[in-house]
Amino acid sequence: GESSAEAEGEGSGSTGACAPEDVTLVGQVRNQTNPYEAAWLEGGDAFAESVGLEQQKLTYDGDSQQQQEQIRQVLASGDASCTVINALPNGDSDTTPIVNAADGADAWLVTQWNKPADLDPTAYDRWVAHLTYDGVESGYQIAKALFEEMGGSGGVIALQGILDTAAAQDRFLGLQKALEEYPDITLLDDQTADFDRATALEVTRTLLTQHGEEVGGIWAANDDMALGAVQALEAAGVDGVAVAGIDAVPEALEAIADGSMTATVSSDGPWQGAVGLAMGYCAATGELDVASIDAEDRAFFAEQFLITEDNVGEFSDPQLDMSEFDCDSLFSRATGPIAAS
Amino acid sequence: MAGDTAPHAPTRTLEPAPLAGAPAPGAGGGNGDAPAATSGRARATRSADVVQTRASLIALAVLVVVFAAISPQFRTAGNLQQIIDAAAVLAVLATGITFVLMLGAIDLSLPGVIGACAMTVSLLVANSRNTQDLGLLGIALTILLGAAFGLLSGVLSTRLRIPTFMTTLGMSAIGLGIATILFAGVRPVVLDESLGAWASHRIAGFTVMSLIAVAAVALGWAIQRWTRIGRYAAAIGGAEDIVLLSGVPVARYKTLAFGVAGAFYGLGAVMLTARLGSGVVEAGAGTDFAAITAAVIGGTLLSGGRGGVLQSMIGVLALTVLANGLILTGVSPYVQQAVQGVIVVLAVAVATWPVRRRLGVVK
Amino acid sequence: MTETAVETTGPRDDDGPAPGAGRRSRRDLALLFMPGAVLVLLLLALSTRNPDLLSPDSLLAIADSAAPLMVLAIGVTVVILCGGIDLSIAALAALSSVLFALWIPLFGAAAAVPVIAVAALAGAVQGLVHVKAKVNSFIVTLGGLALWSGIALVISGARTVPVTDVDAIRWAFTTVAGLPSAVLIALGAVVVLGAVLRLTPAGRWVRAVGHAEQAARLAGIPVGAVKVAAFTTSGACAGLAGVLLVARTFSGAPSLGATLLLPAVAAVVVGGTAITGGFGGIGRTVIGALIVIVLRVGLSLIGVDAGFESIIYGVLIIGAVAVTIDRTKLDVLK
Amino acid sequence: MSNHVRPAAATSPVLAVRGLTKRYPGVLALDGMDLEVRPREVVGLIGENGAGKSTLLKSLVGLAQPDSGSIVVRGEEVRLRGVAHAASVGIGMVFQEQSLVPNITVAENILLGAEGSGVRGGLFRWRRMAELAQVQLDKIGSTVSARARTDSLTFAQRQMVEVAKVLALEERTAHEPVVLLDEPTSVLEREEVETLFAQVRRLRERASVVFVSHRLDEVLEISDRVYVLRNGRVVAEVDPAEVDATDLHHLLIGRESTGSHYHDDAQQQPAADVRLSVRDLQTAGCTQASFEIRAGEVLGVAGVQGSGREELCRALFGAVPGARGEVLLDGKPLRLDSPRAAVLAGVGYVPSERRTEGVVSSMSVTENMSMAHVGTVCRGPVIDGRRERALVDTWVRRLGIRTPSGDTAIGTLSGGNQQKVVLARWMVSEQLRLLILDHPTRGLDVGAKSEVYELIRELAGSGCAVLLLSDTLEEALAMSHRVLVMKDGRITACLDAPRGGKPDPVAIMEAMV
Ligand SMILES: Nc1ncnc2c1ncn2[C@@H]1O[C@H](COP(=O)(O)OP(=O)(O)OP(=O)(O)O)[C@@H](O)[C@H]1O
Ligand SMILES: Nc1ncnc2c1ncn2[C@@H]1O[C@H](COP(=O)(O)OP(=O)(O)OP(=O)(O)O)[C@@H](O)[C@H]1O
Ligand SMILES: [Mg+2]
Ligand SMILES: [Mg+2]
Repeated sequence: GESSAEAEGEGSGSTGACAPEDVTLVGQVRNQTNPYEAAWLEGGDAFAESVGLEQQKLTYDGDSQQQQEQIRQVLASGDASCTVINALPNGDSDTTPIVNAADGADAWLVTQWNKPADLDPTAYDRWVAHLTYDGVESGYQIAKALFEEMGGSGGVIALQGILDTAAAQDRFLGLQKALEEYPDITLLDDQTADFDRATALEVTRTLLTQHGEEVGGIWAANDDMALGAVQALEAAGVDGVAVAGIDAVPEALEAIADGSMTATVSSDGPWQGAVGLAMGYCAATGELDVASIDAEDRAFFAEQFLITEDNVGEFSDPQLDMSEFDCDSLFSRATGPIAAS
Repeated sequence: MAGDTAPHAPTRTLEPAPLAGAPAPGAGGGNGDAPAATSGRARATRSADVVQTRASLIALAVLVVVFAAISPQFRTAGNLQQIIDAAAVLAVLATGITFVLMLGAIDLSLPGVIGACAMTVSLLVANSRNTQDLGLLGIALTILLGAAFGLLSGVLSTRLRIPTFMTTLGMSAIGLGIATILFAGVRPVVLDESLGAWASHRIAGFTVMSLIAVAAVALGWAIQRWTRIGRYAAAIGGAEDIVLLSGVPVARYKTLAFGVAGAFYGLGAVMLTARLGSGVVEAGAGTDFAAITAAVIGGTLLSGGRGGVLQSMIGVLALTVLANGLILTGVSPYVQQAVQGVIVVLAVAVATWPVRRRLGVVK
Repeated sequence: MTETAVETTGPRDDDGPAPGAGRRSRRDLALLFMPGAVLVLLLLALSTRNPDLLSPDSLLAIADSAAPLMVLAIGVTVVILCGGIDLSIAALAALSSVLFALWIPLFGAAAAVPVIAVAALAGAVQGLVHVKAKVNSFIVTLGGLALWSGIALVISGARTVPVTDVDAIRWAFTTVAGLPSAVLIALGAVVVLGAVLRLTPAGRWVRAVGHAEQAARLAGIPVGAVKVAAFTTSGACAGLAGVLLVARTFSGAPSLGATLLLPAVAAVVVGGTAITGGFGGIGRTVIGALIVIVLRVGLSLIGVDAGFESIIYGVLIIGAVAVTIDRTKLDVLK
Repeated sequence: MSNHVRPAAATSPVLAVRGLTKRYPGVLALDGMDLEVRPREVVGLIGENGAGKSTLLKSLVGLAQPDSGSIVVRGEEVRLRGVAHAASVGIGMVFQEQSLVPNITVAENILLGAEGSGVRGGLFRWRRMAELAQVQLDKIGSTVSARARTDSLTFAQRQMVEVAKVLALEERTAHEPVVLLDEPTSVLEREEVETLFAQVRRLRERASVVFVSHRLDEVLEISDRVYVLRNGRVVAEVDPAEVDATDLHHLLIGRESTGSHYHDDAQQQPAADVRLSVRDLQTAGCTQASFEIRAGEVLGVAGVQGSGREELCRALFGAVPGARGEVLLDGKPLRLDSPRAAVLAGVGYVPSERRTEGVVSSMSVTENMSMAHVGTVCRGPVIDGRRERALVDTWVRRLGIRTPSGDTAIGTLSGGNQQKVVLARWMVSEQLRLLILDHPTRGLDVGAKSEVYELIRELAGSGCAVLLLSDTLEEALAMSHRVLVMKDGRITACLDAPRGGKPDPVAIMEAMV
């Protein structure tokens, strides 16, 4: 690890000394209206229950300002040194203020998915870790699965996510990487559908009119858009177009099971919801010394799983394995440090 | 004094009089934005009305011609079907909101109402979450739920005398809350085949949904033309205080207009659900602004009393053609939104330019 | 005949026996303080579930959270007062945040000045289109919303633009005498704008235009200029809000603050300003912004499920408006 | 002329008002009012501005709730809850063109809220609607099409529709209706007044009418009985056959009318220098107008409705888009594209439409008065509250404006007082060089009218040029030094009207039509 962690520790060290019952667990996601984030919060609940606590669930409706306001308010109410926050920052830009606010209030923090590249957890005492998934990798994996399904040749259309998010950009990079490996596949068009199902439906329908028969596959940056595309194909009465997405929402799994989708990638929402709280909880109670965590694990890519027809059965009813949240096995899913981009 | 012997006297009736004119109380509210009421000024307003509708049509035609010229795909019959299909939901929503806009009120409750109705319908018809299988009855109940939301917005606005901006904004939050509770973490997938067929089955090249939308719009137009709800909504938008002075129970008819609007939102939610294949809480996100924009582009003014269901449809088509055309002509996704915004303003500005001087107060 | 209408649209007098002049003004007074009372009541009610909410730190955090919203809301108040609406404020704030982040390397802390100037210019352009082409302000600013966010997306390369020189924005996120500087900046904007509206003819002009545009025009009030100025002010406030947002997130982003539009307009209405124009003011909006923020954050902290939270928010915000608005000032309810 | 055949005095009244009292903040609008209306008679109601006439009528249709006293309809005391309730007991009010919805058809307007068989099974039957409305229109012999959109009608046509609408009351009650007319003639030309009076006489065959007007001759002409109101009370009940306008005038304002109504003796010779010179002014409704006004001169403009005189005036004030022409004010060109520029150049304009164009009704008297020349009460950019109050107090006193205070919303004042505030708005400026008055005495009582005339004289005396569009030809002749006559958008004559040598109205009428 960088030495800065130790150097900056002034009184509030990197090891907590909270009694387990004094710990406050806070899980914050965008909203509870999609399966992925709902599952995340459930994972958090399961972990909290396993240590005899309750998770305070915050949702901010995809509204950065509201997220900041909530964080500020959680931290402003009294002593926050035993507060653990497992947050999903709305965008890269939202991570810095969350980290600063938590740091200022001596709260324990785990962030997921979004972080500016130059912001490093090792520079902080109580920002336990940032975990995310390699978007390039997920975009690449589903692209490959898609191309294979298409027999290695044909035209694809891409549905991008919200353009100014890292997730959308990385996943698209992954697609491009795969395209290089498959010279017979052509990218017919790429459009944004804002990670949104209804938008994806409209965009896909329009693109189908434009490219008609040429379309052999649809690459979507998330499952919602993939499902919208599936719906559009059905409405247009088009058969034999392969569709792939990312997130492994239950409907996508069903779609893979019945063959209307080809692949998706699972990040395991329940695990994310639980592991973030577990990291903070272990740190707060002193069982995990943040300073001694391997620097590579302070900001890491977590393992993700490509789901296709072959293995979809294993994922359809995810169960949390509580042993993964023991204080000494928290980083078992780390696949490597986040590459500085 | 100057020329008594004009070759011909001023044509007093041929041309609409400009703003200046005889005594003219804007008959409506104190803001003076109600349609002016002198003969001269009124004629101006009315012709502005006609010109505006015609201009919206021209703007639509121009969009179609430009896109058709640039993009061969745009010209295909398949794309025409696609445009109609894509416009279906917005058409139904815009029909609903037109009733509210005619009153001079506004409705921001669509995201919530649609969210709640989408969850409701997906849980009432055959679905993956429970054992309900009400079929058509479920759809009818959902439309009723939409109407109930509308009525509640109307009651709250008229009885508590709160601006509709606020009641409907609050109602949207309430609807989203209900939707979230119904969602309970698992999206109900619609298994009902007949509902699924709305989006996939085609009759004469058009999806069932498009035909339902056409029927709904026709129904909306009929309500507007032949029922008290529709006619009074227009009158209330024209001059609410006067309608009140005539002894019409204004609050009741405003509430009913909101109820009708809500029913259309309910139907819109059913259509969205059929299209998406499952109950989605955020199905209605952004539909409020889309529906209002469509209505306004068509010439249904926010100040009330002007426009109508058919005018709003011009706007719906214009917006749909624009979205479709921008994709087909290959405009970069990064600038599509900006281009769309500019075109909307330009279209309205160009449409009103010839009559701008006669428009009087524009809010 | 003219009088007939005045009388019939005048204050409703159906509340029983005639209120004496004294009682009437007490009612006015009550209405004046109602938004404040609602705010206090809300805080007290929420604190029964979460007592920490009333701690000084917590209250300051609420004020701090409210700062950007407040700045946005006072700007749009001016537009609403003169009878229009500005839907572009949040998008303009986002664009400003991007510009600010991009320009800090060039201008340092002073980048705020050109940013606010550009935002004001954007507002002025919208105002001019509205006035000259007579396009409904709803449409103009809706187009503006799309355009400004599109521009923000393009110039930021659709990415978050980090602020490299944090010292250049420190002035906007430190504390001065125990108060967050953002709160002081917001209050400064409130005081300046409030003073202009209260002490100079500008305030009357704005209200006159909002109440009766035609009468205002014929009294020689420069109606077009007043409207353009209102949109310019709104734009400038959006610019300042964008700057404050950057100081909060240390970066500018094309979607930063984009969700603040409806809360900002809600703040105006909850404060008691008539959405139809003419009646209301900056002070009311300040309280309105605080009410909205307390509702937004307070509710999520008292530990109810997201669904119920949203329902309670909807009910409370309708309830808040029901008690804060002065119905005698709304001739016709829209 | 009506022949004043009284119905038998014994007939019991259809409508009686006993001790009616209504208080507004700071004002006692009705102070124990007593009066009655008998079957088939026309009751005239006169009184100064603010005497309580409108308040009384509003109480009678349930729009104002009296604080005490009773309203007795056909022997039964009622507490009227609103217009619909009043209609159900047979009382209806003509609010003038104010009460037609512009964007719907004539038929809908006439039947609004009481479509009867025009709506069956919840659906409008448009043909039936038209028939039903036509019945009402036929009653008054109107040729308006029931299917026309209301805002396409002319002003006079709409007035007729209004009357037809009130007559539709008959269909709804078993009784003969009581029709209340609040100042229906104040915006009408003489010809239209005649038409209206014909309707009223016809109406008397089947209804009772209450008629309010500030034009005493009209009241005498049409009424069977006249009540004189002052300060919310009936101060006299007179038989029109036994009094003349002078007597009424005396009763009305409580003192002898002082000399000439128009203050003829105060008319002074205008200065020689040209204040305003207009060459070839051109608008859509007014062509090639050329004329001059000298400083201190009152120039009257006569013409029938639609002659373009109003447009001419508005064009000079910069309120008509697209107006062209060479207009010099004191030798300097005057911009025709903005009222603002006109105001800054020293032009003032009092519009005829007080409610929507003259005042901002929910703003205070003070704000309305200082609106145009707020600069005069500013210190730097800041309004000096004390100076402003002083100025307003001065003018309130000088013009005798009746208002509880300067902070009162102007909309609650009576029409006359509102008008005085609008006049004061222009008079506060020292630089006022041209004042354009469009029907400045519309809706004013005789006392207030006389005061306004005096003000006009005073203004002219101080060197201000005045362009005057009058309610009546008589007024135009009496007040002006010269009279322009317009017809179909053109100036057809310009007549000198010196003191003592006023031209013959007949000559002017000829040029007008
Ligand atoms: N809604 C109101 N609020 C407060 N004061 C009012 C209101 N309506 C009328 N008044 C006051 O009541 C008094 C009587 O007014 P009213 O309108 O009945 O007079 P009027 O006889 O009709 O006068 P005019 O001839 O000018 O029409 C006036 O002093 C007026 O200012
Ligand atoms: N473009 C036009 N072509 C023909 N006639 C027009 C045109 N514009 C206006 N007019 C007519 O010119 C007239 C101008 O009317 P205006 O109100 O100025 O008359 P007025 O003499 O002032 O009436 P009043 O004396 O009753 O106020 C209107 O009646 C209108 O119909
Ligand atoms: Mg006229
Ligand atoms: Mg009156």
